[in-house]
Amino acid sequence: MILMRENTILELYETMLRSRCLEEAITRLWEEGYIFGEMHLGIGEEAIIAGVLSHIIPGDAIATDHRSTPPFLMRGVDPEVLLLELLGHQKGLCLGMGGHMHLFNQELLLTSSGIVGSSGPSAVGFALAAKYRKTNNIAVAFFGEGAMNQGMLLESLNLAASMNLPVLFVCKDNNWAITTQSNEVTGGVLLDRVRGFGIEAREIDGSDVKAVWQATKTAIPRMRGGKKSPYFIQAHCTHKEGHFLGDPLLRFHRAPKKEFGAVTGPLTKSVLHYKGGRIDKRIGSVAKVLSLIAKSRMQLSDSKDPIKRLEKDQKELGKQFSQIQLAIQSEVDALVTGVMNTLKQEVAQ
Amino acid sequence: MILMRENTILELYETMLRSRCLEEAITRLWEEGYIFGEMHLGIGEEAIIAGVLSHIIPGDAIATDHRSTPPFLMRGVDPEVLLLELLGHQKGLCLGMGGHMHLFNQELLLTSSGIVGSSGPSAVGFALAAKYRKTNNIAVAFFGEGAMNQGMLLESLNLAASMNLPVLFVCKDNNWAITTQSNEVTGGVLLDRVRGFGIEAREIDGSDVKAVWQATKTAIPRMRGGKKSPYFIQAHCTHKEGHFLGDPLLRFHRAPKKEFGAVTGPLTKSVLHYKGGRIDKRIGSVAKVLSLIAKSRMQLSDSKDPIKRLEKDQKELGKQFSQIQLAIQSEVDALVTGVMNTLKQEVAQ
Amino acid sequence: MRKMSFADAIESALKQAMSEDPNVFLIGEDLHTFRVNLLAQFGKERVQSTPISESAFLGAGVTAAMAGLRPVVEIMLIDFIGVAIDALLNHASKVYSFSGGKWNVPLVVRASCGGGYGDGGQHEQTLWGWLAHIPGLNVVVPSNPADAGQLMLSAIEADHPVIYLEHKLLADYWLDYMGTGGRENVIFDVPDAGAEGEVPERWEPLPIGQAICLRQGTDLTLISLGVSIHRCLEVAEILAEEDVSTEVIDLRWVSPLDTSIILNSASKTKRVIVVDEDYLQFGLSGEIAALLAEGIDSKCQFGRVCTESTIPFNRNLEDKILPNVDRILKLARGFTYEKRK
Amino acid sequence: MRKMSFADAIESALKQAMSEDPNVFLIGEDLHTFRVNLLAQFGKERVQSTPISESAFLGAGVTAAMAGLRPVVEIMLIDFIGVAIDALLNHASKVYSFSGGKWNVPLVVRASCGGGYGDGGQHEQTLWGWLAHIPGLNVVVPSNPADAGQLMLSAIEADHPVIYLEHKLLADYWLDYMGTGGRENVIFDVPDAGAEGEVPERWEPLPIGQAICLRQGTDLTLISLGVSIHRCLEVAEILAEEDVSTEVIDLRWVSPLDTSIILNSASKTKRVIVVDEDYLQFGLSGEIAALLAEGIDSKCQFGRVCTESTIPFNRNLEDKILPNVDRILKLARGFTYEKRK
Ligand SMILES: Cc1ncc(C[n+]2csc(CCOP(=O)(O)OP(=O)(O)O)c2C)c(N)n1
Ligand SMILES: Cc1ncc(C[n+]2csc(CCOP(=O)(O)OP(=O)(O)O)c2C)c(N)n1
Ligand SMILES: [Mg+2]
Ligand SMILES: [Mg+2]
Repeated sequence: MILMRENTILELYETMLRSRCLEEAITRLWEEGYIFGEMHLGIGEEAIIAGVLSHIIPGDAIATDHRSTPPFLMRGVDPEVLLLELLGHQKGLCLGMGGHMHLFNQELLLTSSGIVGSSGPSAVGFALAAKYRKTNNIAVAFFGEGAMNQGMLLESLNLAASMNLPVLFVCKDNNWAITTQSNEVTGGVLLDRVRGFGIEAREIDGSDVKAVWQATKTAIPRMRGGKKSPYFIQAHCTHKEGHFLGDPLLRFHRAPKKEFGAVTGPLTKSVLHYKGGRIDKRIGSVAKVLSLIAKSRMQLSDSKDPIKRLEKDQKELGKQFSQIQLAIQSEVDALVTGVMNTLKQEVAQ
Repeated sequence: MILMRENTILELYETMLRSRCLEEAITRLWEEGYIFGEMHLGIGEEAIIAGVLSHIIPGDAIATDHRSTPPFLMRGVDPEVLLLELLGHQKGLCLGMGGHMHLFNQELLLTSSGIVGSSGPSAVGFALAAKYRKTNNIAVAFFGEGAMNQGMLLESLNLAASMNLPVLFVCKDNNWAITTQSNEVTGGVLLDRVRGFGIEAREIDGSDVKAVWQATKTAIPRMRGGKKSPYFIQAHCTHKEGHFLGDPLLRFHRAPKKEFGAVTGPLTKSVLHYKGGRIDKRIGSVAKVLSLIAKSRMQLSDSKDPIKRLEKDQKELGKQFSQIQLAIQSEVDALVTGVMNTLKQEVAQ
Repeated sequence: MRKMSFADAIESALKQAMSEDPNVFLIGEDLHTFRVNLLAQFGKERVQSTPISESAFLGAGVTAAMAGLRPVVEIMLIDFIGVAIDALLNHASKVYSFSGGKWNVPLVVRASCGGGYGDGGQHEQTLWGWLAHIPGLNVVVPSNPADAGQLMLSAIEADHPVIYLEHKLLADYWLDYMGTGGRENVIFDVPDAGAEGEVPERWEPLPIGQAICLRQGTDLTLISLGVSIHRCLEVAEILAEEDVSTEVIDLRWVSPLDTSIILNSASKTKRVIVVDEDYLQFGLSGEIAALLAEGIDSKCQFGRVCTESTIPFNRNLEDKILPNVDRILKLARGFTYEKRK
Repeated sequence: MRKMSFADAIESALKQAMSEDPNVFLIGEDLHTFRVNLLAQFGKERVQSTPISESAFLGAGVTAAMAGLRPVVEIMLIDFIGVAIDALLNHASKVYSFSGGKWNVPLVVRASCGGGYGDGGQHEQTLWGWLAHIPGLNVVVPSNPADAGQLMLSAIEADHPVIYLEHKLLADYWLDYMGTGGRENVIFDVPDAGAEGEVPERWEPLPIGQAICLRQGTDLTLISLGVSIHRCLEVAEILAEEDVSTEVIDLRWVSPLDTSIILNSASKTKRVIVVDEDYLQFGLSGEIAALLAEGIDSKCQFGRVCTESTIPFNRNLEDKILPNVDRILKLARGFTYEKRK
């Protein structure tokens, strides 16, 4: 066990918090209608991203999935151009052409994609390039547990293993894939599956940034040297905001009257329709869905919030934490106000 | 251990031999230029196919790969229409439209495909249909070990496992995928990989028809009842004819002068070219390829021939075997002569 | 006649089909919530949820259909077909031919498609012309509730693979899911007549490959489908005031194409604009040009308004590159009309 | 000038490119044997063999290119792209646009294509028009050794994804591998001028998107590429005897299309036949029709000879459904030529 220095903890806290504050601001902007389309947040994943990225060196590459804002931010992309991109602005990271699921940064070798599972092959390609050039760089793939059933990701595990490529596969496991409980559609045990490809794999609590930091602190440097080989981390986490902003399952909890009202009519009609399956099966099906909605509520809980958790675990740093909080919150507030003012001016012109 | 009756052994022998004789005839017809395109044989796989298929009942479905002739024959397709199909004749199984990689038979629920890995999803679909209809039928997927790195096959393992579908996955492992030694491009151990998907898996010697018969004799009935779930068999085998008829690796052994003559010129030039990689690496690469060619020779050996093996193991049945041999050989000869005569008459007209 | 939303019409037609034919079932990701009403009525054997394994479950759908079932396989967004298209390219489309015409694949692939709500280039494609390039596949794209329900029946009853594409601007729950997210302050250009409309009391299939003329005209033919058909109708109204009489044809089916309706209209108007949300090059608009070139003796004025590049995230840019009223109008006004000379 | 086979020309160009740019490397299945000469010269870092995992290694090729390398990813047969096309459809083709034009993907995808040797419908497709439908991808199809080598250089030097398709009837080792298998008693209709020919001493890239006029004529334009171009040249010879002067254009690039050469020739001859081994519908032939309709003022006679269905296994049927001299001739003879009137 490597001891973490206080500084490191504070840095991680700051990093995670900045990401959180920015995504909270994004939430407001989305709710106000300034951000279009789907908006998947990384809220709840900050410990995983921050813990992994703290061991990243120049030249390493990161392939992310649809929750790309936190890794882009934490890897060093200017929060302003990031925010402008999500707003579709031509001064954004990608001139407003990409949006949050299609963020790219060539200097930092950062990619994202809205196609589930594609970060696997993407990271493999970066690792291949690093090996080809005989650097000691690695590539990281971030993806969810739902992606573990996508063929190209499975293929990429084998490709990395059989070609001895320095890929760190990071599975951010919240056990949800949109409205599906992943354990119900996934055979076997994920870690066994990964080890079956000849890849070393380890499970950690992804809400504990120290655990993530420590696990990768040993794993990543090992991947850089000598016989390069992939490594796999399954890090458990929750998404307070559900699958994406406006998640219909969570809406049931937030505005139960409105949402249930819209749904129960057709649902009752369907259950009672004179044609259809056996009535006990029908009721069973509906019960299942209702229990799913109930379960989705658990995501709202703070108990697995990585930031709250760090605050609790490191009570003795409370004072420093508060200072950081103040600083970050005002930093992000200023950023958002600035950006939105510019935007409004532009519109006014 | 279930005891095999003598009758069963004789039946298996007959089945395997008929397939062998037919494919030997196909070899001649191909060599004579009557069959077009690639021609992948199942010679060497007969024990696997025969062993598995002896436990198949009406309504079961079989999805095969590019080595489709033996399973089609052994499942009961008329050898004449099969042969006519390979010859591209309009009286063939598929009116000459399919050819050996695209054989289909609706009555027997038999499919084939030239796309590596596709028999996995195909078998899953048949098993899904069986479960949907609440029959006790199963579906079998035949594929090679090379296909175990193809995403859709990996996905289909998970799909069968998570949906509890009665799919028997049969991996005919000859450790070759065209000119690639599969163990060199495959991470981990195949059985572990499969078990990692939550599927029971077992390894057997695919040249031993009794082993195959026995393994599936217990596994298949179990899949039919109660909680339906998939099962996986890794059955080792060799392909005497290499990847396909005219396999270039094997041609080196069969006509070494001719083949080496054509290749060594450009090869030496490349090794000695003043531009390129470090010379030791170049020579290393060529050495690797030469050793590959050398290794490919092993396929020519009879030691893993399932038919020879059965004859050796069951010496006491020698007399019956010879009788069967005579009968099958003349049956197939008559068939081929008949078909070819008709063909020649048609051409003459 | 009853009124229904586009999405309800599809659901209603599926209810009818599933009630009447026990072989019809649905399979795809998240169906237990996305198709919760059908689940409630028919139970989970008929509405099956899957892992994120499109190539496995689409491939499985092909053989399930070959086994005699009538699967409706859902690919959430047609953009995701990229991970699974082998099942269509090399299997579903070819089994009938390979088997010498002896084995059918009565498969329906259902997916949402189309843009106009700011989701970017990997989530807003239509790809219908791309899919239709493969012989052996039919592709259908309804533009209003009545067609949506009827064409779903046509797709289910067809004995060969049909890809059924529902546009996200027409299907309200998709738009809520992907675009609005419960917000009341974002508005998209949803064509009313496409999102809601009268539907028959009982669903009957429409003939495969039959287009419909939605507006008669003599000077110009606009050929389109999906959401864009509503843009065309709007353009026709405007052009009417400019004394251009516009005919508007809703193809409904990309494949098979209704050649005769196209040729008849073009022979009459001698001016054709194809408005196609799919990519411009090597697709539907070109195919129609070829039909005209082969089938009409005199020269037709021809133009096309299509998507010419990867769809940008920025909403303004997006609206500009998708077929829109302005682009169609501009092209149409650039044509020469005899009576004006 | 030296003489070379089509296959040797590609290898020779690759040798030159790999000698001069250490970033160029090859990756794909069985390359240690299929590209043994390149392996022998450059070692296994530059010639990497993979498992049968097209979607993983093609996807990896995309990011390897984004990291600044110049990968040539081999998909053995273009038919197999179905299992991996997401990497092209949603990634390789779109990164440049998504990144706001800041990040290039200098990827080459090399694959064999085409039929005429009896391998059936899953192994003989060309799919070039299908691939070209996706904005952001270029597709190139050489028809002779000189072009094969030069266009390989063009593909490697391009800063965006290029799909390079080599026809199996032209590349002798493919034909030996898949068709002949060392036999001397099977013969295929290999066009001599395509399989072997003069090549430059040193390989230089040809301009991207530049077609070439292989034969001048005034009455009829045949537009084609790949093997079919040789069928067209044969037809032109025959038609010459019938007093029809035929122009033959080898497109080389499906995308970008050389619009001006097409329009210039068509304006002159007023008769165009597209001969395209890819599928007829929603593809290259239609795109050319659209270009003509948009770009030429008077009516052109237009026809197309393409593959209209899944390719049958039976050799006779196969030869009939692939574009061939008879089909082209029949169509060309059906056109009306003024001087004959
Ligand atoms: C190939 C593909 N299939 C389906 C989708 C739709 N989709 C987007 S996110 C998602 C769930 C992903 O689950 P997981 O990988 O666990 O990530 P999470 O959202 O939980 O972080 C799905 C199914 C997609 N984008 N791509
Ligand atoms: C998707 C796909 N990729 C590549 C090929 C080319 N190919 C045909 S057979 C084969 C090797 C298959 O190896 P294996 O599965 O072990 O079967 P075997 O031939 O050894 O029986 C390959 C790579 C193909 N047909 N399909
Ligand atoms: Mg998840
Ligand atoms: Mg093998």
